[in-house]
Amino acid sequence: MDTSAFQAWVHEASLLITEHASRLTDLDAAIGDGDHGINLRRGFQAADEMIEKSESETDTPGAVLRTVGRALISKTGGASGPIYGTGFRQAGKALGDVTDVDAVLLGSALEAAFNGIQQLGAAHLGDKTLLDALGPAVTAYQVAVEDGGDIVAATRAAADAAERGLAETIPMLARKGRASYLGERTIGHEDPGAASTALIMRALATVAAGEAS
Amino acid sequence: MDTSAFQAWVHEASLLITEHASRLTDLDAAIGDGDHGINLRRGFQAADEMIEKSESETDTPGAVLRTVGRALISKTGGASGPIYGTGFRQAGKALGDVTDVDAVLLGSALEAAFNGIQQLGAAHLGDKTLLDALGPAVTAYQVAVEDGGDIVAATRAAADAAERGLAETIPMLARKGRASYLGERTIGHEDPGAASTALIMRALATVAAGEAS
Amino acid sequence: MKKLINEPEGVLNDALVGFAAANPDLVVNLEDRYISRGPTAGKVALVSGGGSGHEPLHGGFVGYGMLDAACPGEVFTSPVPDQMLAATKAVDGGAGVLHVVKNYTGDVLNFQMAAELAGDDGLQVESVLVNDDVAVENSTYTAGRRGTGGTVFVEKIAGAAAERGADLAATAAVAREVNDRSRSFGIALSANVIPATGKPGFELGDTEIELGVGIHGEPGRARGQVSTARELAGVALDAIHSDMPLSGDVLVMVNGLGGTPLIELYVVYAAVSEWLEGHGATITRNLVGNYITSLEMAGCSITVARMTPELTELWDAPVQTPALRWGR
Amino acid sequence: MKKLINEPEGVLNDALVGFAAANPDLVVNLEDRYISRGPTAGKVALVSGGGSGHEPLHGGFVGYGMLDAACPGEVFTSPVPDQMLAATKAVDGGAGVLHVVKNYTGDVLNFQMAAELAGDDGLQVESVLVNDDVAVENSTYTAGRRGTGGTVFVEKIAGAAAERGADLAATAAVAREVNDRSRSFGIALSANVIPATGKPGFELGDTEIELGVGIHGEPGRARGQVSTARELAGVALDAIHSDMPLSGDVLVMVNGLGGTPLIELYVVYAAVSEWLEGHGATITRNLVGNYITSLEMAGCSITVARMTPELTELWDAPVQTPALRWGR
Ligand SMILES: Nc1ncnc2c1ncn2[C@@H]1O[C@H](COP(=O)(O)OP(=O)(O)O)[C@@H](O)[C@H]1O
Ligand SMILES: Nc1ncnc2c1ncn2[C@@H]1O[C@H](COP(=O)(O)OP(=O)(O)O)[C@@H](O)[C@H]1O
Ligand SMILES: [Mg+2]
Ligand SMILES: [Mg+2]
Ligand SMILES: [Mg+2]
Ligand SMILES: [Mg+2]
Repeated sequence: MDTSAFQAWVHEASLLITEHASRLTDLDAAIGDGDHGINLRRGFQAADEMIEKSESETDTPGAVLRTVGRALISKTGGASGPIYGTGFRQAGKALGDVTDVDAVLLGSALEAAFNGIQQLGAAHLGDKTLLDALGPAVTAYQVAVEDGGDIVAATRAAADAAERGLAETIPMLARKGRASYLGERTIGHEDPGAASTALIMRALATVAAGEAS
Repeated sequence: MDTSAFQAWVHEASLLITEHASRLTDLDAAIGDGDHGINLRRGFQAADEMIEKSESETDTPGAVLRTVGRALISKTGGASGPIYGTGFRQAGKALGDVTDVDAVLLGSALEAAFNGIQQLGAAHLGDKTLLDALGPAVTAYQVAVEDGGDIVAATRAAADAAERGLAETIPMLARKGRASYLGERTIGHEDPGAASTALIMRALATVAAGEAS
Repeated sequence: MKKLINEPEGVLNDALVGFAAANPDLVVNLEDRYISRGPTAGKVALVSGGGSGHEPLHGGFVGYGMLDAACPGEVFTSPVPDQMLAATKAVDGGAGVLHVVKNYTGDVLNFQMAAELAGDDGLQVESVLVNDDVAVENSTYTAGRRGTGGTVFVEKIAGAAAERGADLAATAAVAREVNDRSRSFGIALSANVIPATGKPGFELGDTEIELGVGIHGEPGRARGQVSTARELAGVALDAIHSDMPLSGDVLVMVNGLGGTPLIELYVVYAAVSEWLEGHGATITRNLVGNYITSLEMAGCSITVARMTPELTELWDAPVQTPALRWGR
Repeated sequence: MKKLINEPEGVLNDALVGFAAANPDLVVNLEDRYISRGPTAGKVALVSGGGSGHEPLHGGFVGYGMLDAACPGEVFTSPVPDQMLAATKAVDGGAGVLHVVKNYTGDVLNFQMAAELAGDDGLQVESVLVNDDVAVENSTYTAGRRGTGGTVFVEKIAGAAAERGADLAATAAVAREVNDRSRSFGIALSANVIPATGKPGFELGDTEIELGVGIHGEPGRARGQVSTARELAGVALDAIHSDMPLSGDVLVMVNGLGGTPLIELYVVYAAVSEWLEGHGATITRNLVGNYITSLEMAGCSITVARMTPELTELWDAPVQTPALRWGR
């Protein structure tokens, strides 16, 4: 994937999140404070705009992701702003200044995102956060690559796994973030951050498959 | 009517107003501030209690009515407190210290009530106030007496006229009291004060007829 | 109806017990039902009162530089003459007592009786009527305009005049001047619920609002449609401006009716200040917050007073009450 | 949804414009989104911030004796590090900056990033976490307790310490002490509506209430039934008392969540003071009113802090902010 493919990912993610913003917000209203979709729409639209404008600073895949990370941090707010921002920044750092990213390198970037978020937010798998979508996605991606899959196959596997991970957050009891205040009452609901992660991974698979809008 | 009949009137009025308090309040909610029934129930119950307790000061019909007036002023609040309080006080004054009140004297007392209220509140007939029930009641009472009717007949005529007067407040536009703020929006509603006046006059007729509970 | 109360009949008493506990420097007479700061010898005393449910009005304005006593009636029901008489006697410092009366038939009649009784007892009492609400039309043929937001201005400014030693006539004159220069207009987004009835005073559709409401849960002069804060501020200010042209220095209050969050009041204040600037008036002083409420009604009222340098000086004078404090 | 706003996306900006117009003595930076009183040379600066919708918190507490700057986020959304960094730089007087952070993942992470960035730029920054809400159970396994009413106490008392010349470590220590001594519990009678979504955060039946709510419209720890103010105050105080036994001198706040009339808060305060008296604690200072709200949510929170003479002295120290003022 080259620089423009990463720019396309951000654009596709922004479109998907905008399209699903009210669903994300409704999920957050059930077990949080009802702003997740609004937050991410604001953040991703800002990131997408920043990518379009500042071409010189985003001339490598890594630079694109680092810029997205900074934009998300500066514009999103809430828990998801620093969390997604850190994820994208770490992924961008992992890409260095390579201009064409292969399947293996993209795998390291996704892993770096996971680790960055894990370190920042101190959540564990099973705590009902976006890690419960991102973790399975990273694993599925790597398994696919090890099995000889290309970027198209691996990102599709990641997106599918993120959606399964999202479904698996339903019976979980939230232990991190705002939802944790509700304790037992969080059981039976999807985690909003896991839902947005599934969308972002789906956007990646779509772009990798060359099917982006 | 002797002292105990006047005491019975107050008691009967208190019962009727308590029974109809929520209707009076609903009428007031439509074109006022929704407290008329609450106000009058508080006032008349206090008056009734005061009459029961302070026997020595209420040993004539006039003293009963003056005590009721003072109690209403001290306990009711709102517009209706001073207005009904003044009405009863003026009626009580008109009775002097007569111990058995005949039909003619009762008529003067009712007229004194009307005049006292008219002077205090400066409302005119047709302004959609309790005067629009009390005025017709006083007139009907006096016509009945002039036609040779006794107290039973005259008070019944008065009560009937008060009820007709109440109905006639429906198309009126309020020009006094809190309802006047609503202007045109008061048309189509009974005036709450006229409704309570109709109850008080009905209580008088019931007691005069010896049918009180 | 969901309310933080015990029994509906006990609301006023319970609230007074709480107010007394929260304000140990004030005297709360539960028997006679008034709040006071005691008499100040030689000073004209200001006594106000009215139905409860408008808090902080009036009890929250008792203290140095403002009221000497307040008489709270039952919720939305004017207090009775006995209360007013007791309060008047309690705060009389020998220089006379000014009754600040909002123009409602009930308040007027009850205060009138109290003033007569106080006069019989040898006290010197003057009354000033507050009637600033421009939403009431044809007021010459009716009970007249209501007293609403202007009351806060009258109590603050006349209170400062009295504190500075103005005599009864002069204090009353200042109060009347402030009233003459003040105009208000209220807008409700929802009705309130009186504890004793447990029912809303009116029903509004999802997009309906009441224009020209008072502070007692009664419907307004007209029903309108939801709109932007900017447009609603314009409706209110147009009504005020066409009654009393606005220019020069003005004191403005954007007042919450009880159920509207402060962030919205600031949005309204932005619109109000834009409108006034556009019309050549200068806001020199302001209040934004809940000062004269209507229980949990959502909405706001806008009050504007045309100021003179003297009135601004009195506005700035120290005030130390539960709800308004500055300068000392 | 009926609100006094223009466009939902513009609420924060419009409110800041209004706040700026209403408070000409404060600096409102619309670009970088912070409210400040500028730097005070040699004084430790206090910066706080959080989602909007809690007004007067935090902007209403900027001024002499309390905060130096506040960073408002979008409604119920923590502000971003850029704002915090800009505010931190704007008020640094050379003695360091204390970040007062309510314990929400978003606030914590954003402030943490801001502190790192400020550190990179050579500023001395300390952070103190407010987490006073006893409604959050099992807090060691989760994001921990929320910061709610105790924030007002921390900002007031640490602000007074800084004003008196305490250095950064000492100011932070006072702030942590106040937090350690403060506990809160909230009760909601209705949900609020975020302007951007236009929908209530939860639905309650006619007799249902939420026990142990925070200030963001999220449901509480448990659903309960309407009851008397006395009983509900007991529920809140029992929860606080079993977490931090109450005795001795206490500072109490009965805080309205935004949609509850002041008269009801006094009814609650009466119950609270009765309960505390019965348990041998003495209320030496109190606040009754809307200080940390949740938009138009009906309900209240109760915050109690166990006081020392030193803390009471700092509480009494002069404060001059839009929402809290005394003593100067
Ligand atoms: N400590 C954490 N680690 C990872 N993800 C988290 C953490 N805390 C919260 N989240 C994610 O953030 C989401 C909520 O984001 P958002 O609603 O935008 O922020 P806020 O909770 O501040 O309103 C949650 O659904 C969860 O997936
Ligand atoms: N000036 C007046 N003269 C006669 N009756 C009046 C006058 N003003 C009001 N009323 C009567 O008082 C009634 C309202 O009483 P109430 O609701 O108890 O007082 P308030 O209006 O103060 O809430 C009205 O329905 C009307 O009949
Ligand atoms: Mg959220
Ligand atoms: Mg009424
Ligand atoms: Mg009334
Ligand atoms: Mg949030």
